[in-house]
Amino acid sequence: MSFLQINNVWKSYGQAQILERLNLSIDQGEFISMVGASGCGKSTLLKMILGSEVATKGEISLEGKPLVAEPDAERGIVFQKYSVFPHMTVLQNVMVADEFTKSFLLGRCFGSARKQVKQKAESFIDAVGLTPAINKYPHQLSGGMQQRLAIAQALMKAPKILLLDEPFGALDPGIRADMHVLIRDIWKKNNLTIFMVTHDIKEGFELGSRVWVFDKVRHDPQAPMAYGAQVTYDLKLDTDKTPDIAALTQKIAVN
Amino acid sequence: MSFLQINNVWKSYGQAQILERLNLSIDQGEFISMVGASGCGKSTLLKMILGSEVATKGEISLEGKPLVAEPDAERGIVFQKYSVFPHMTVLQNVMVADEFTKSFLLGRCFGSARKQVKQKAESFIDAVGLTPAINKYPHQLSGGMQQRLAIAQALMKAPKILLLDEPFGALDPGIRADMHVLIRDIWKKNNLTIFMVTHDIKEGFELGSRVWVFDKVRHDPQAPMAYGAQVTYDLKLDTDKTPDIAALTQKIAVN
Amino acid sequence: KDKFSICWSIYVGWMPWEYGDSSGIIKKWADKYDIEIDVVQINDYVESINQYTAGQFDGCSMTNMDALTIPAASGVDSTALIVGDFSNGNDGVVLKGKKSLKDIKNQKVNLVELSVSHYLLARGLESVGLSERNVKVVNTSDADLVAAYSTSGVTSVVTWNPLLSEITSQPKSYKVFDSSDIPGEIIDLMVVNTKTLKNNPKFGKALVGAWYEIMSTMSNKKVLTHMAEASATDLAGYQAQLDTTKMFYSAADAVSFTQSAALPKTMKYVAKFSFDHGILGDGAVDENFIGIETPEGVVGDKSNIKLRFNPSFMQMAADGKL
Amino acid sequence: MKRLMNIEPSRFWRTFLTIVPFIVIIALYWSASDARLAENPNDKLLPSFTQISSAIDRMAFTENKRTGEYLFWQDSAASLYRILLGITISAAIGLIIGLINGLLPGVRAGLSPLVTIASLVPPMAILPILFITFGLDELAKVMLIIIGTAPVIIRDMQSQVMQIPKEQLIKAQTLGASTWLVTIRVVLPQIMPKLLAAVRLSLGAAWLFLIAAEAIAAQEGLGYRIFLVRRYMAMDVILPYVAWITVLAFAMDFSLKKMSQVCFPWYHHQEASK
Amino acid sequence: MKRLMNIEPSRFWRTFLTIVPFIVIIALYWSASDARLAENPNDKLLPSFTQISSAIDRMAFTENKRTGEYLFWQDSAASLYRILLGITISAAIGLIIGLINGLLPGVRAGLSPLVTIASLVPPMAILPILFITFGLDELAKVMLIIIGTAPVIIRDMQSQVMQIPKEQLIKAQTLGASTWLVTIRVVLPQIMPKLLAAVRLSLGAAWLFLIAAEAIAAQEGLGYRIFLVRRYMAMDVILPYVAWITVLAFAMDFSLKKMSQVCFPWYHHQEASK
Ligand SMILES: Nc1ncnc2c1ncn2[C@@H]1O[C@H](COP(=O)(O)OP(=O)(O)OP(=O)(O)O)[C@@H](O)[C@H]1O
Ligand SMILES: Nc1ncnc2c1ncn2[C@@H]1O[C@H](COP(=O)(O)OP(=O)(O)OP(=O)(O)O)[C@@H](O)[C@H]1O
Ligand SMILES: [Mg+2]
Ligand SMILES: [Mg+2]
Repeated sequence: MSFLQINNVWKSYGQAQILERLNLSIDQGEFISMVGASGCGKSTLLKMILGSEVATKGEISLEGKPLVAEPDAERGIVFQKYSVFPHMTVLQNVMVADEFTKSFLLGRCFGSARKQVKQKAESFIDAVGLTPAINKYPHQLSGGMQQRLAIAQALMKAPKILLLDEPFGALDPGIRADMHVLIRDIWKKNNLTIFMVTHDIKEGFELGSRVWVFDKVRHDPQAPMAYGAQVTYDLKLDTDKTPDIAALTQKIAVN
Repeated sequence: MSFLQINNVWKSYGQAQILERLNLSIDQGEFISMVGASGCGKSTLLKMILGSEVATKGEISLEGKPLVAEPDAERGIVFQKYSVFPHMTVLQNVMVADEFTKSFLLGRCFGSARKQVKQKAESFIDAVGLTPAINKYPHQLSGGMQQRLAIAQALMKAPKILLLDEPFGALDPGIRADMHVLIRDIWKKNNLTIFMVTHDIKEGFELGSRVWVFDKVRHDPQAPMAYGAQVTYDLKLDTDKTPDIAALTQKIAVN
Repeated sequence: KDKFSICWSIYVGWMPWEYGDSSGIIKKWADKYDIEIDVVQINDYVESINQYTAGQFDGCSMTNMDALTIPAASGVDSTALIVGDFSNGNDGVVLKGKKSLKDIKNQKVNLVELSVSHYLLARGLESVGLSERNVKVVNTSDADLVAAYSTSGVTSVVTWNPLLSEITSQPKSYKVFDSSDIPGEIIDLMVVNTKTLKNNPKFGKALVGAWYEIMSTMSNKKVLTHMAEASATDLAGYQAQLDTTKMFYSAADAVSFTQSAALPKTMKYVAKFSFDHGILGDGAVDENFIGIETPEGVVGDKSNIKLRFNPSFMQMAADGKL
Repeated sequence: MKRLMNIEPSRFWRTFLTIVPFIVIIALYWSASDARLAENPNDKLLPSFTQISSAIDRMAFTENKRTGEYLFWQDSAASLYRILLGITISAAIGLIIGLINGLLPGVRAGLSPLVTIASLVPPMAILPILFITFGLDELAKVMLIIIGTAPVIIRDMQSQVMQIPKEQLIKAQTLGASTWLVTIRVVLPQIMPKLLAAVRLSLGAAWLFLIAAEAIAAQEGLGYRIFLVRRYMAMDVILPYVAWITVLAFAMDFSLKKMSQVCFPWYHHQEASK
Repeated sequence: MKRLMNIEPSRFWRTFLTIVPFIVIIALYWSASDARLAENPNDKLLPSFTQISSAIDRMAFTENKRTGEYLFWQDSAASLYRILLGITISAAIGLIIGLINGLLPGVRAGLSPLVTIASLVPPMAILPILFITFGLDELAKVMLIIIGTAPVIIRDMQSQVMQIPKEQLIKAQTLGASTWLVTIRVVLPQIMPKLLAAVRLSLGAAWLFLIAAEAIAAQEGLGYRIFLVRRYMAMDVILPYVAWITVLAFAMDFSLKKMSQVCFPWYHHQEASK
């Protein structure tokens, strides 16, 4: 039995068929990069794994059980934007992750419980390198630092799965490289299963242990929305052996 | 006599000294990349050349005459964002550049005048590769296409100087490369003098024929705003001989 | 000057102006004297007097008390050209569940403050040996008095018709004092600017002439129905209001009322009430500050006459000289 | 069970939930009205639906005997004319002064504080002054609407103009535009959808001032009629008039919204894709 | 010469330009008042500044002969109490219903259309109903303010809640938050500065309804006094009262602004750095 199982999943919005016939199984600890043209449904699949969207047909199961149909603490997420709380400092942003589950009524801890949460939060903030900015508000942070913060938040809940939707899409190239180091590190240390959508094919190959390429295999020129995308390439990358990215890129672009 | 002459220019905002003792002379046809830490005053210098800011001390002269102290058609500009008009299509955005000077009262041309302007606009739209999107509104364009549009607009006025303030800062890496090709091409073809601010040192060296590095040479820890930045490195690049960027970056970063 | 304008507001005694305007009687009389008279209805009574006082109109319908406290107190020399009627039960004090005026003691009384209702209340209290200190006056806009009365917090009101009959028709409502107890004290007038009248007697003649022609039609059911509808009620309702109004259908009656000795006495009361409530203005040192001229003599300061009861035009009508 | 915030009712349930409150309100009214009328058949406070519909018939579909007019339509026409005129003039003033204030720092220095203070003066309190200054004609009613709504629109327009990125204004100048051309070709078209939005926002205030003005000085109009019959507490007339005003207010709001979408598609697409 | 839009007046000129319009208005008033008073010394329409100041003295600093109170302060206290109470309750209602409506699709389906329609009903027109329901006392005045302002605040809050990026709400859920915790820890704090902004926007309407309510039935209050003395055209009292209301409106607006800046620094810095 695999860790996450996607069984004949279809997804449409109204008339528009977005995804069709997805059959994929994922093992624990994989790092899956998802690439493909804009609007082909990568984020949609991510949302279905997250639970904020429901498949029109088919089923996704986690460790043999059907997925909970709404977001929960088992699955962490980092969006391209807006995934931190603007009214909280870095420390509060991270602490709140534990406070949500520790205090049902107020969502705040006090006294020794607070101390404990704070310590834990500080260690995760340190892990993403935000200690110097611990008392700053998100708007005082650069884009990269905000994404680090979003990752630290997600790690607090020790999720089984981490979902990343173009997490580095809005960052400067220099900063992206740093973030790659960070996320790779976190993946290895926490034995996470990661799904990452990216527009940068190179990034996808660099980070992922497996790459999914999304594309439509059937086209109806009269009804462009009649068919959905599928995973046309499912490449398991041997991390020792760097693949010929340029050639692959070429190949994908032709599709 | 040089094309553009910056004579002992100082700039401060209130108590804060931003730039000091700038003495630079620029020849026609140079492509100057401006790099430096955030907030060191690169955009401020650009604005002084543009005419939307005035030097606190010193003078800038163009072809021997003092600069007109407000923006005019001699100096084109492309900002990182917001430099196209959201309520006009691509074609209208470019046509308006000529309509502004041809019709003082309405800012619109009709009949044969309009035809003429339209033809000219179409040729510039073609030059930046936007012909397929000619009737789209800016919000329907990607970031890169919007920047192409801003460049086409500026070119309509055949400016002597083109100012670029982080023109590619918000673009995806793949698109950046295309834009580099475009701007280099336009620079060569139009014999423009270009000033470009960038955060990406590599980009600066790749595109520029000359690189200015901004930094403060004097620091007063008690009064961090007492001193302004200067151009600490002024490198004329021989385009045939690629400089050792890595080494230079290192050198700049140390400062 | 041969263009004049007068304003009026909806009230049983002033509806004839509406009829005169829409039936063309006023135009007929204006044409006779070769002038133009514009008749304007104003929804809000106080606003109409303010407009007159500010000089926007040459004449306006109002009560004797308001003529004293608004135009006269503002230094606008005004003449009561036509004495149309006096209230004879048209204003009243109503108590909820109590049948005697004495029971009003310690109650909240809802009324339009500083209006004739307020005056009526003061006269009523006086008649049973109480004073305003024994009640609590709550200013309430006339348009909302009926609605206000149907709430439990409101136990006594003072108001005029048609509101009064609306209110007394509700169960357990008792009219304990009304203007028929002080006959001739609440007088409805057509007031015109003295200076304008002096310079243009034609204006006065045309208005008075028209008024008494309208009065002569008031026995006609059609005319009354017209007036009833213009005041948003029906013939029966309007008739009921007329019953509590002492209309001076004939000019001679109006003249003799104006010439009676009761008028200066009434105006003395009114001036005293107004002064006590501070509505004669800053300049007033006592209730005699403003002079009121009546055929029976001057009330108050003879050197500061601002309100004049002048029956000479009505006399002309009585004599058929118009 | 899903979290409450994640439960999206189906279309059927949504429609059902939308209708229920209205049905409840009507039912409540009905029973209250019945109860009062049973106690006192002449009660005017909560008329029955029969009484209301006969009042509607009387006002809207029967010629008035005295004037030969259909009062309801006459009132509607008078009020609509006033509010449309008032709000149009307000919008024009707001646009012009807002544009000038937002764009020209020199003028802004002089006018902006004045407008701010003017917008704080409660028009209701100066009603007496207004009537005396502007008389009692149509002008006064329209002026009250203008005075009540224009300062707010001016301030809104001014701040909207100042929110246009400076980059665009500079860009236009580098393309050779004069202040005038920047105004009419860059700023004006971008501000128009905001003007419509501002007008929509001030419609509520406009109705308020219209009703207040008609209550004091008018011979026809929806507000006039309500105040006239209010003296007799003719709720059978007031209730349909209030409902009608609500419908008109909704229709005006809706048509402004549609108009904006039709005239400025670029703006709405842009907002939607944000 | 520079383009008009590029001419920034210096600080001196800015101050000068700000003051000029006010001086002009005062001078115009002065001369008009003088002219009228020369003609008729008892004229009350445009009182002289001496008359106004003596009226202020009489109302604010002299014990009233009849009641032994200082009328001006009594009026101010009564009105301030009503408006503060009304707007506070409005804000509370707006916040709670807006939050629920914005966050829970199920409730929104039921309540949102009702609120939309309620916000379109002109409160002035249904005054009789209000009186009968709430009586004529303080409650009715406060209720009029609430009915006039709450629907707008509710709608604003609802749309503000719906504008919070869905990403944040989903993120909070992935961190284990329940609907309740999302509400109080994620949505509520972010919506508070918007609530203050909405309250500032509805202050104008609140003053309007307050004055209208006081004009209809009251024993004290700023609006009461204005409408009472209007009966004898005492403009010398009305004018300072209007000025005072303007000052109070400004002070309330200003303190809400400051309060927002002090309580929600993150919000204002974020807005400023946009
Ligand atoms: N809630 C929705 N309702 C209707 N259509 C939707 C919805 N969400 C997404 N879509 C449509 O589904 C398609 C796939 O969207 P999705 O966001 O998954 O694409 P994507 O692959 O992530 O694209 P991008 O790379 O641009 O993020 C798009 O055409 C989009 O317009
Ligand atoms: N109008 C202004 N008033 C006051 N200070 C200003 C103004 N414009 C810029 N500054 C300050 O001047 C300094 C230089 O700003 P400038 O925008 O030139 O920096 P920059 O080098 O372009 O930075 P970046 O790389 O972040 O764009 C900054 O500290 C900024 O805060
Ligand atoms: Mg996506
Ligand atoms: Mg910059």
